Amino acid sequence: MKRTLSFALAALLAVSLAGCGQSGSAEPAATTAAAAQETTAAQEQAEQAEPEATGEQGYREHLTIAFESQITDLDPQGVGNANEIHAKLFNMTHDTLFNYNVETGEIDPELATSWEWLDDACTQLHVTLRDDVTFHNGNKLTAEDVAFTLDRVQTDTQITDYYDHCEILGDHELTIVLKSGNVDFTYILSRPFDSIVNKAAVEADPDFGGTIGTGVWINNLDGYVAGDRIELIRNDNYWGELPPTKSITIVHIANASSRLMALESDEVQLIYKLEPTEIELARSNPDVEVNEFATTRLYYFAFNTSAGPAEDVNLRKAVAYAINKDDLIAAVGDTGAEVAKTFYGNAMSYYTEEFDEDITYDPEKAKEYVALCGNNTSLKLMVNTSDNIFKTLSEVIQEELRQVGITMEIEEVDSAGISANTRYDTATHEAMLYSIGLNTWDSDMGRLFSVGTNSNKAIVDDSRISELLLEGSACVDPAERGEYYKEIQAINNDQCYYLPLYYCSTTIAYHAGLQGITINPTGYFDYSQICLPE
Amino acid sequence: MHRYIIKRILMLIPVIVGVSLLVFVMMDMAPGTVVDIIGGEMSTEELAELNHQLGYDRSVFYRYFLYMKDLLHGDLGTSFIYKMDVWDLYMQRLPATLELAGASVLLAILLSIPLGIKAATGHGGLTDNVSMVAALLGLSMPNFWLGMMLIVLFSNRLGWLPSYGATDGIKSLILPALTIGTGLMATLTRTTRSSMLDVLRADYLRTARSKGVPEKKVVSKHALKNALIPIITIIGTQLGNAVGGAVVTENVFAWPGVGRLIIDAINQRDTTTVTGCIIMTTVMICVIMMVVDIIYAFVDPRLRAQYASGKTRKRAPKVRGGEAA
Amino acid sequence: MSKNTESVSRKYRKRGKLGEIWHHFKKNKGAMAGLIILIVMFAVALTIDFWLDQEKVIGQNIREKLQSPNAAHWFGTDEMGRDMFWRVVYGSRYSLAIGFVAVIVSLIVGVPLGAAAGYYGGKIEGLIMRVTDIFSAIPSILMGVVIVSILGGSTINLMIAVGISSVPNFVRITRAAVLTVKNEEYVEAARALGKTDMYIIFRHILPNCLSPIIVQTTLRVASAIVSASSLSFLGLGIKPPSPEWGALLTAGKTYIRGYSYLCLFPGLAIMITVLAFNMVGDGLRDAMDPKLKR
Amino acid sequence: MSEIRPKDTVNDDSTVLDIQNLTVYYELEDETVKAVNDISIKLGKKRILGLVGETGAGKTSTALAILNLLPNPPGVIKSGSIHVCGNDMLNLSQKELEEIRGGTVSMIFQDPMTSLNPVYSVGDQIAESIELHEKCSRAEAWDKAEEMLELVGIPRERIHEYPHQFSGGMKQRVVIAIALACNPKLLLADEPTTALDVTIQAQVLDMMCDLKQKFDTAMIFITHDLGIVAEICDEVAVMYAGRIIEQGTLEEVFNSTKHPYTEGLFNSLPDIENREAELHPIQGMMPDPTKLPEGCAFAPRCPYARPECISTPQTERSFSETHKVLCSAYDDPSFRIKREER
Repeated sequence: MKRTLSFALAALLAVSLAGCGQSGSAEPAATTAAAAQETTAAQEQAEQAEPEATGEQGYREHLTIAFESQITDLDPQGVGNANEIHAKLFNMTHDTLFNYNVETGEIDPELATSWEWLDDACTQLHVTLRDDVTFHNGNKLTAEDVAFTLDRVQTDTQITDYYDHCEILGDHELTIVLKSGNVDFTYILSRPFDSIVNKAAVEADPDFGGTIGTGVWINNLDGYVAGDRIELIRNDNYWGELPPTKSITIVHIANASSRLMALESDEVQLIYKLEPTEIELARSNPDVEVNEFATTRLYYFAFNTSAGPAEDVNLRKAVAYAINKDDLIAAVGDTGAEVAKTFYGNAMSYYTEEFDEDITYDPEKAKEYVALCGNNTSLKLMVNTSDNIFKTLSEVIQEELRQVGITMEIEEVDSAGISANTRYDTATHEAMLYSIGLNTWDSDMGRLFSVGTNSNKAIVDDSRISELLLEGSACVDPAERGEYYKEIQAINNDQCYYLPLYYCSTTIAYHAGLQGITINPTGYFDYSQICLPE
Repeated sequence: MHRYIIKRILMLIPVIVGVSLLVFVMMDMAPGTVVDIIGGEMSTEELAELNHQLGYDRSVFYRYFLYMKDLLHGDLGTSFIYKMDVWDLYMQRLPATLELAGASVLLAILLSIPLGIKAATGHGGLTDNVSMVAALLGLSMPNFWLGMMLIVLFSNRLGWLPSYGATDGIKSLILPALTIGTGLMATLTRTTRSSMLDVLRADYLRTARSKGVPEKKVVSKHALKNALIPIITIIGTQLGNAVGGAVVTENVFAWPGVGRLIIDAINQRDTTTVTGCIIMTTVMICVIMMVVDIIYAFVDPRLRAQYASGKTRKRAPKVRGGEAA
Repeated sequence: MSKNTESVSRKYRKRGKLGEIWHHFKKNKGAMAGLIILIVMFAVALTIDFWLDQEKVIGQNIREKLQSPNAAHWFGTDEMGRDMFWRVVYGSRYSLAIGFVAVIVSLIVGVPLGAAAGYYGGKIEGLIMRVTDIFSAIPSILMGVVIVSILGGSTINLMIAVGISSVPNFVRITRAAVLTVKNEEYVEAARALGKTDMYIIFRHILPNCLSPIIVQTTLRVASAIVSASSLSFLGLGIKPPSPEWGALLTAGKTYIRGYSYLCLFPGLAIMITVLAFNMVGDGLRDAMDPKLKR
Repeated sequence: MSEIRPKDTVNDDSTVLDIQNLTVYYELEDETVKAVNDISIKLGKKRILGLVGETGAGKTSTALAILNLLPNPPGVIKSGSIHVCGNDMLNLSQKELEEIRGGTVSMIFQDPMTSLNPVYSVGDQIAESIELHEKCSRAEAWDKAEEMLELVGIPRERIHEYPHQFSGGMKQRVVIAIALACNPKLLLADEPTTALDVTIQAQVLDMMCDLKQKFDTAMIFITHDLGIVAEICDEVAVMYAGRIIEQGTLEEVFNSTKHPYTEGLFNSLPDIENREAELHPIQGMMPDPTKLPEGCAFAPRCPYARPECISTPQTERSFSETHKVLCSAYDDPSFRIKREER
């Protein structure tokens, strides 16, 4: 049933970055197949070089990673932590049933050894678990824990919209029953937020029981300072491969420049997200390796299509034609970014060139549409102040719209403010800039259109799109699904609910020689195997 | 003294009630609630459910009432963001805050008081002029800017000191302590100087000199002890401010202190955390002020007499000299 | 010395109060330097729209971005290729305006409250002072953060936030000053003549409390500028593309590793302005209070 | 006014205080206050000199100059010499000065309210002086301090109390105890009773006289109260605008007043015996000490003044070995002031 992955995705593959420091790191590691091969080769090298628990090569015992935002919750199913940052932690401390293989785009076994859909409509998933897995507290992993975990998910529409219940067939065997079919459900379950927790532990300690997982790393709660630092200790009883590193500290350094400085002074060994302007600087430092790669995080401009001036499709189109996406990327300085024509970047399947020329930068055309708007030519743009990129984008867009005769006022609010003002049922914004971390599976962009949810920032209630989304999820035939998703793209380009701007690239930088990072364009990196030879 | 302390503590209660109400109301006025932060992609129904769970479907006063009921039992509430007791959260951050506050105040005391005395006794001289210009500069520097510049210089360009966090013991304390300490030092030097200048003209110093007390002792014994009250006041206030969290500096240095916690909590509309931390800060400041008052009593027998009669100090002794922002 | 004050008081009669203050003020070199800096800044801030092309300040030129200071761009250029020198110069408008308006806000709120508390005493005083205590129990920067969160980020709101958070200061200072003059004979006399409280407060009491208030005002403008830039720094600032100094610093901090000049100059600008205000404030204080004359 | 009778002149060779041509200026930024102008005083053992004059006449400056304690800046001793028991006060090292202050000379200041350090107990302040000068242990010093306290009429139990616990008169007693603690040869009493109310004034004065007898101290008694002078002083010096305009034994100055200003002072006293009598205050004000005339500073107010008084420098005129007057009116041998004619 699985699709082939596009070539570009292969380029972003999991990298074990041992060798590429000498040659590869000076170039954007991004987008060619050659680069992909090189990194894969490097990975193989690294694997060969890795000594099997002998002391031939020394490794640093302790590593520190700096995150750009704070981790507020150590529990994978905690409310409100379904984001990249938390994903990175859960990848280290917990395991999921399935592993999404970035290279192949397929689902690999993790805690589940085998699985199959019991019906064509994809509503019953039979799963067999490993029988050699123990939690950090010593309890064995059983089907009970899996059922408990899935039952625990309360506030994640991707699960709750589909998941019904589990039938436990044995200690290590169960069937997951869905309310309606979803081909992508195994993919969804590969997200770190659906990591399996221990039923007994959670029931004994509802506050921190969820921090106990089966992963390589154990949360050391004594060293935990909420929002600031997390101490991890290696789980020597781990069922899989163990890294030579003994302990890891994760700290929160909000400012990108500070992160880089901390890396350069070897206070931390791995950072995520460099300021675009500082990438060259970092590269010029021989002690630092930098890797830049494309992601599936989409920056978009959303209109409030349910009320206000942007109800007028002409205004929306005028804005769409007035925006020069290349300029935006240049202003942000994100050299690895890729212009988004629709929700499917060329890193994803169902990307077609069909829509490439649909909406392009064309001020004249924009002015024509402005003429159709009458007096309705002013727009308030709500911008999240907590991210500089939004500020920059808004400034450039403001200028571009001014050129075609649209006055745009920028309204700065903080994260809570923007959420509160753009709730589906009580939205007050006229337009906003936002970003969404899309997953690589096809149905994921449905989040943008899901009626009644907070991720629907354009407040779209388009019955045709909803219908197409449902049909797409339940459709096993790739070609047919492709048609559904193509139609959704066409509708959006016609109606301009959302203006996809670009897919950002991102960077990690690390102490030269650091190995074992598994990159994922979704940002759900796996750092659990990192180590630094000395 | 006991009566005085009890009175002081009783006076704290209305302040706590008022402060927590103020925080609740203000946080309620800010757009969005904690539900908006944690309910990123939830559906309308799920949001409604969460709103109900956390009491956001009722008025702010209802939530305040519930909070106060818990507070009566000594419970500072639970953070919806960090999923922890606010007390535990606060206690996680307090050591770093105290460390930083203590270090910067100590730095200021060790440098500023001798310098201020020197400036006052050599009034109009070189030390006086140089230290006053330096103090004015220190007072005028936005400390986040100073912090950033210090990081660039000492940790990036020179690589001597760590740039973030509280991980490296004394070494990581130096830069943030210096950042906060600069403003403190400036204020304290100015206060010491002007207080000493006031005292140095006092008649009783003339009396002391006429007794043949050596000039050094006139300054260190007779003048200093009298000049101490405003100095102690400033130290107490500054320590109080620092314990409340040197918000900006903590931000610059990614210092795991209370101030950064409160800012993060405000941004995430974590009302219980904000309220709890501010209540704790108020209590801490009250304790510091109580200690300051007790020190006053040691320094000045007149105040000792006042406390003994159970009266609280009416006003802080007059303080001159600019205050750091 | 007694002779000192004697001759000083003689001079008072000769020159009049303002003249006396000016006489002392102008002898203070630091204060004069501060005053000159401020006058220049004001002149620039008020007239800049007439002689500077706005385009220089907000016009983007991506090709010239992030240039280090050079002959063409004295302070370098920012991430959008805008000339930092002109942005910093233009930013004086915002920072001065914020400083002043914020302090005016706190004056308007704080002085009447403080005067009422000091004049009436009793329950009114108790109430006002308790509320002041409560407000000042919240560190002012946090207060600012909350207020900006409530009102949303804009220049006006920043001014209000900074202003409100320094109200307790003015309440305290005014009250203390009022308490010292409240029982003076001329106030008693006015009361005996049956003047209204309002009349007495505004006509007799406040004019005699002016010096501490004026001094505090000058010093507060300085700290308001710092507070505002701190708030900006915490990301609660002014709308783009306004080159307010705090906003420039915030933008610059993202580039501090490689382009620290982006932070250096706005920071220096803040420092010099605040320094000037502090020097003038110190000078005024010394000049207004002859017994404190150093 | 109480009866004036000549006191027995103790003729002792040893001069305790010898001031020659002392001039003290306060040099302010833009002007100079000429506080003391060319004065000379000589004082023998056990003698009491009353230094009389209006506020601002330079009395306190003179006293401070003796201790070399003028606030500097702005106070400067421009010229002259001061010897106390043979020590050249103006040329001693700081250490020697400190030994003399409080030991050989001590001073009682005008305002007892501010003269005591509020943060130390009175015992501490008395004992400090003793400890410094008598080279004794702390305990001995405190014993002595207790004695001193008792001597000035304060119960010794109060030694641990602080200044704020004493009344004004009590404080002045403490100040006196401090000054007398080390049996000084010379005591400078700067209006020690002015701040006190009349009944206490009398007590304190009595006490000081007793103490003087006990310790054989010479004293400069600064006051503007002529009654007190008459009661306790042996010699009198009258100061006006920084100059001593008349100087002599008590008898000479009181009974054969020569200077018009001194006369003015007497005239402005109320006459207890004749309540109906009008007061005759001196007209006008003290001149601006920054702008003293070349000649007589009193001339503008002087009923006998002639035009040249104000422009020509005055010369000293001796009427006896001890009685000296600074008034050029006596160039005219027939000149008599009214008081003398009476």
